[in-house]
Amino acid sequence: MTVAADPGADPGVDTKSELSGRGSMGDVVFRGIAVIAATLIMVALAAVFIFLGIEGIPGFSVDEQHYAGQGSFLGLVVPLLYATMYAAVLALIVAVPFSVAIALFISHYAPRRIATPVAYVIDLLAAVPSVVFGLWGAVVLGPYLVPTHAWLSENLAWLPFFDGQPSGNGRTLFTASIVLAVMILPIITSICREVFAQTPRLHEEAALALGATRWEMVRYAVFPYARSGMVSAVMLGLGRALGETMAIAMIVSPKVLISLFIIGTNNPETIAAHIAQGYKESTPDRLSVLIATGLVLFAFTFLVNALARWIVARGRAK
Amino acid sequence: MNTTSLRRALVPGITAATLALAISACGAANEEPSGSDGEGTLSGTIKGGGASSQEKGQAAWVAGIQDANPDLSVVYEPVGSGSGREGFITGGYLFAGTDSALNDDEGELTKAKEQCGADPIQVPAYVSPIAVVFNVEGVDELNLDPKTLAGIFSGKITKWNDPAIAATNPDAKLPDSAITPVHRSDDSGTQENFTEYLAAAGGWAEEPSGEWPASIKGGEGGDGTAGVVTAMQGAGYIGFMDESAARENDLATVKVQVGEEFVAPSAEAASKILAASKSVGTSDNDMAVEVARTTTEAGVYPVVLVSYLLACPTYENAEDAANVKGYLEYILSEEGQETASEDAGSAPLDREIADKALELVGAIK
Amino acid sequence: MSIQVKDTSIFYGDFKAVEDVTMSIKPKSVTAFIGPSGCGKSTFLRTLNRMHEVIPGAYVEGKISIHGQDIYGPNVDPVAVRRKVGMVFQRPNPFPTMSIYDNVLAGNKLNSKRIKKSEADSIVESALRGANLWNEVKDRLSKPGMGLSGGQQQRLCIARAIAVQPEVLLMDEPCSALDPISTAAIEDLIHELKSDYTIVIVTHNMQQAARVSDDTGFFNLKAAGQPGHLVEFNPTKQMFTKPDNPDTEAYISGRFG
Amino acid sequence: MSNTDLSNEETKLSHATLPRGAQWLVGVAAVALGGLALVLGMGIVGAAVIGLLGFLIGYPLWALLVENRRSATDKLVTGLVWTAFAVAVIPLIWLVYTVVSRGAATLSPEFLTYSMRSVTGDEQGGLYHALMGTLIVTGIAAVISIPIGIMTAIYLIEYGKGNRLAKTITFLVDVMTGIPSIVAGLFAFALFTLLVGPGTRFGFGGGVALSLLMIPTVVRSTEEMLKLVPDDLREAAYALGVPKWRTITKMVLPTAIGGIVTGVVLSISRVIGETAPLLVASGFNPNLNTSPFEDSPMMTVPVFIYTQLSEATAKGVEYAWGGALVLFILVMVLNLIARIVGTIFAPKTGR
Repeated sequence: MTVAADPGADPGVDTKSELSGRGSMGDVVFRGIAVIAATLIMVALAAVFIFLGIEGIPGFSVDEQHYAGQGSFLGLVVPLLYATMYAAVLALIVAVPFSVAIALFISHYAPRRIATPVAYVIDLLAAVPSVVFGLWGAVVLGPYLVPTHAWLSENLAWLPFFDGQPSGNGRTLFTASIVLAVMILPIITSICREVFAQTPRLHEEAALALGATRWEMVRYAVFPYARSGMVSAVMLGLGRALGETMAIAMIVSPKVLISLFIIGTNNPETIAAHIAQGYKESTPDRLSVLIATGLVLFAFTFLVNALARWIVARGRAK
Repeated sequence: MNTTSLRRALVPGITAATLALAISACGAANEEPSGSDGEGTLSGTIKGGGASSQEKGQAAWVAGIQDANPDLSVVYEPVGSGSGREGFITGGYLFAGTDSALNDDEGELTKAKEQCGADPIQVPAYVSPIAVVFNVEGVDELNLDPKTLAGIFSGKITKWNDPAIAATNPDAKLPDSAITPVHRSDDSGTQENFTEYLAAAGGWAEEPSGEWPASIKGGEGGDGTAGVVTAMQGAGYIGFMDESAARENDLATVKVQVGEEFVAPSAEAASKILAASKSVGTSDNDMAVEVARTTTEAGVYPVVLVSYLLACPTYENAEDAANVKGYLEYILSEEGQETASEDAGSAPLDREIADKALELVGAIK
Repeated sequence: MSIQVKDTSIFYGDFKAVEDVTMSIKPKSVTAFIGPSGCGKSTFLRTLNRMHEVIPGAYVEGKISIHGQDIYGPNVDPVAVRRKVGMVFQRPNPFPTMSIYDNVLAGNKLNSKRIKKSEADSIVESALRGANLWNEVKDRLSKPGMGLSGGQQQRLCIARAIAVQPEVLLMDEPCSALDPISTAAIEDLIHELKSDYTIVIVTHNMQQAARVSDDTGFFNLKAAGQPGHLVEFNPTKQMFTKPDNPDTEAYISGRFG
Repeated sequence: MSNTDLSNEETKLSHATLPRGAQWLVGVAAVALGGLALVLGMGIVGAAVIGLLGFLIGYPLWALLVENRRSATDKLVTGLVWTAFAVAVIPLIWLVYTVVSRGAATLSPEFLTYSMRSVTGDEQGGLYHALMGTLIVTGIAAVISIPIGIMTAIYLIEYGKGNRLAKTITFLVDVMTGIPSIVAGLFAFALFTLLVGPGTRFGFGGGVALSLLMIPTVVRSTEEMLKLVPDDLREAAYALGVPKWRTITKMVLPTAIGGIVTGVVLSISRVIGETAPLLVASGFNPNLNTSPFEDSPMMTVPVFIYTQLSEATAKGVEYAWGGALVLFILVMVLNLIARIVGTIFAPKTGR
């Protein structure tokens, strides 16, 4: 169809209009590219499993000297997995309340003039490299927290977390979980902030019109709306905490063990930190053990994420 | 509209890309060949790798040989002794650095022979004193005997005012506080040599190893030398590291008992150890030694790291052969050993041993 | 351009939204569809240019032909159908990234058709004149389309629709988001456009149907959950004075839910 | 004290309220309390905690006495939100301050233009090689991730709405956001160990590792932006007889381009500081290496920071902070670009 110069021409005259189009090659090709791109993601994830598997499966059954003194792969990976989860949960416990509060601060409490720069700074911090956090945690924060360690061990020793000889330099899981919390805080905050900001104004105004205070408005209009977004924000934070490597490797004095105690000189070692520390100086056998633990970490985060998705989906369905 | 706004999106992108290209087009300011001082004739690139304990020494040697031969590039990847030997055996590395001598426990020696077509050359190249460092309030000097050290690091001696410590330090005001021994949480040649020393001293039940034994309770781990340095901020801590790192970070060092006297770590005292050690080489090309950890000779510091270089006697490619030969000769030369001593704090090789090693390396073709 | 609809039912997956519609829409006239919410009149309107296919799982049974050509026949490209049958939506939706000028030419621009500047200018002018908007915007053609008032935006959308020279113009409650003055302007415009285009309009406003249309179709639901169906299709005058069906009368006189 | 709630609110509109500026009064009292604690020898931190607690308890308590429970709760929460903000900001500012103050001392023209080739002891070196490496590796990651990410998002939003493949992909993208960064590095390392040879570490490997981390964030942010384009606009385009792919490329994408570019730049700034995967996949190299496909390690800024630190020397630590500041500036510039692009391409709505 060509474009006639005069759109006012009587359209009724043009009776031989051709409806069968010149095909939709463009659509087919474009759609094809999109499908291929989407499928590539599946391929990539499968490739991660396959290649880690090829290089890592020999690591399940090598000579026992390569299991860092734990005798077998299971003996090594179970404590590591425990520590990975433990450190991440500790970080979440610290980070989530703060993240939600800061997100609320930015979206609903702070004056615009403050909120925008604060939001910007928080976003910026999401990109601070983990080595810098590690550096700061080990050199600056750890020593600063030594008195706190001593205080906790003196006064809260009835909690298993603090029952024991405190560290003299702050290189503990306690310090690391605070640093980890600071690291994941920007991620959780920025997502929460976005979902809070997306609360329909109508809901908020409806709540205010009913005479609700600001907190009641947040509680009854904002939170219910944002719940699934908040869960996925927390999950993202959990994901980052589970996989965090350098900061923990640099801060914590690690040992392969299962323990609740977090302020001493022997702290449970996480998978990622174990890989990073073992990686530098390693034989091929040891390397395959490390890749195998990496595979386990990947499978584990996969499961955690899948579980989280499932919970979010179920929450939505209700 | 749409085309224009897409075009507008492209403009900054292209600008950024061009800018990046423009910057990367020129080399690093210090890498442009100056052409004046270098007179060496070696050219090309050789790649080696292995023990990270040699990293600083290798950096000094690489700098030295590249300054002398501007057309030569030497790459040393500090990937660890095991991976270094693996790389050497599979031909990925033309030379390798390793903390433990190549042997046939896992068939590595045989494979290396196959790769080289002859007995591989193995020479000591890097000897570095390991300092035992401590941080105890009110204590500036500490003398310890090997057994006590082993007791401290294995967690049997737990208080600073333990009689075993007091015995060798009658004048020190030792506090009644806990000892926290710091070890390396990564696999390290320094640690392997240190535990070898402890094992030789007695009172250490574990097998010497680059990895800290999992069976020892207590203590604290640090990632790399840097990790141990940070850990040493804690009061009541004791640890070990390259003597140069201890000096660099102003940490107090322990004098260890050798014979009747107490010796502080120093390059000079460490360099005497090889001459006192027994050769355990498996071939004429192999200069591996069993370090005399229990020596009682005066002025010798036995807590040292000894690290070796691996090379083939012959290479298929003549340029590679010349480069490896030139580089290894430089490492073993008096100048090379001095350079490493200055930059990395290592102990220069005893000249007698170095000359013997130079003979082996000189035969590379 | 007459439109013939025969035994047409519309489905969303398993759900039958509209059942057995048969009607004949006269060329160059205004046909209005009225009926309660959810009775399928908008859905039906969208099948006239295959816009309902945008929703996955939607399909049509029966036959709809425009000027004798089955628009659901094999080899028929829905894109070509839409070029013949333009559409104006409930809310004015000018393209936010485009100026007024570009909005009018959007049909060409989006298809990457190259046209001469002079030709483009004349298309823009005649389309805007056709939409009674020329005098209001001729001095700010390069300003964003989103900067106009609601009524102006809607007329811009009409201009955009007629710039591709359709033969039929579908309007889905075009005035529901507008104030009375803008509504009057659009109604006037519909009167004028009638001489050139076949117009089908869905409206909630019975007075509007009575004012602008020549024929009226009344859609209704038998019961909640049941598909919508066409109750009556007659000239507007008859519809509003003596409808055939008692339900129609009930709805029009307001005696209906 | 009127203890009313929503259900039996009396018709009178005024009831007892706190005086204007009550929060300032309580604030002053809290500061005084903190000062008292300081005088009693609690230390700065202890005093701050006491003062804060005084405010957090005192203000709602007053509201509870004068107004009602609901108002008190509201005041308590407001106080908590402000406190949380203040407390969380402390480490953030502390960190930024440390990086800037310690890094600034190291920055010099030499530091930015020298590599570490042949640099020993106290000789001047720099991170030029690492900077180039970071640009190249991140560039590779971007070149891989952006098309795949954007096209995937287009598939999910424009084509796959609700079908099984789209649901699977959405799920996998979510899972992918949780891939630990070191696993991405190990994957690239394992992949190229098999494809190229054992122990292969090079720039491209690092790029592949980073793209694995970057793709999901590109997909997610693009998806969000495409969702924001109203369906009205798509329908308007279809109704003009525009095929779907042209609607997407010429109308949907340009409308969303600001947000997409912002998202992409932010995702770059997220991966640019990754250390572990690059340590594993691209290795380290004191020399400038600008050929990402050559089997030779490529230095990057985060790895530079890490290796400088492991030197355990004063100079190493200094260089590490310098590197941290450079990376920080890089990220800040990227964020700034993202913001500017976002505003330039934002759809014009103004009159």
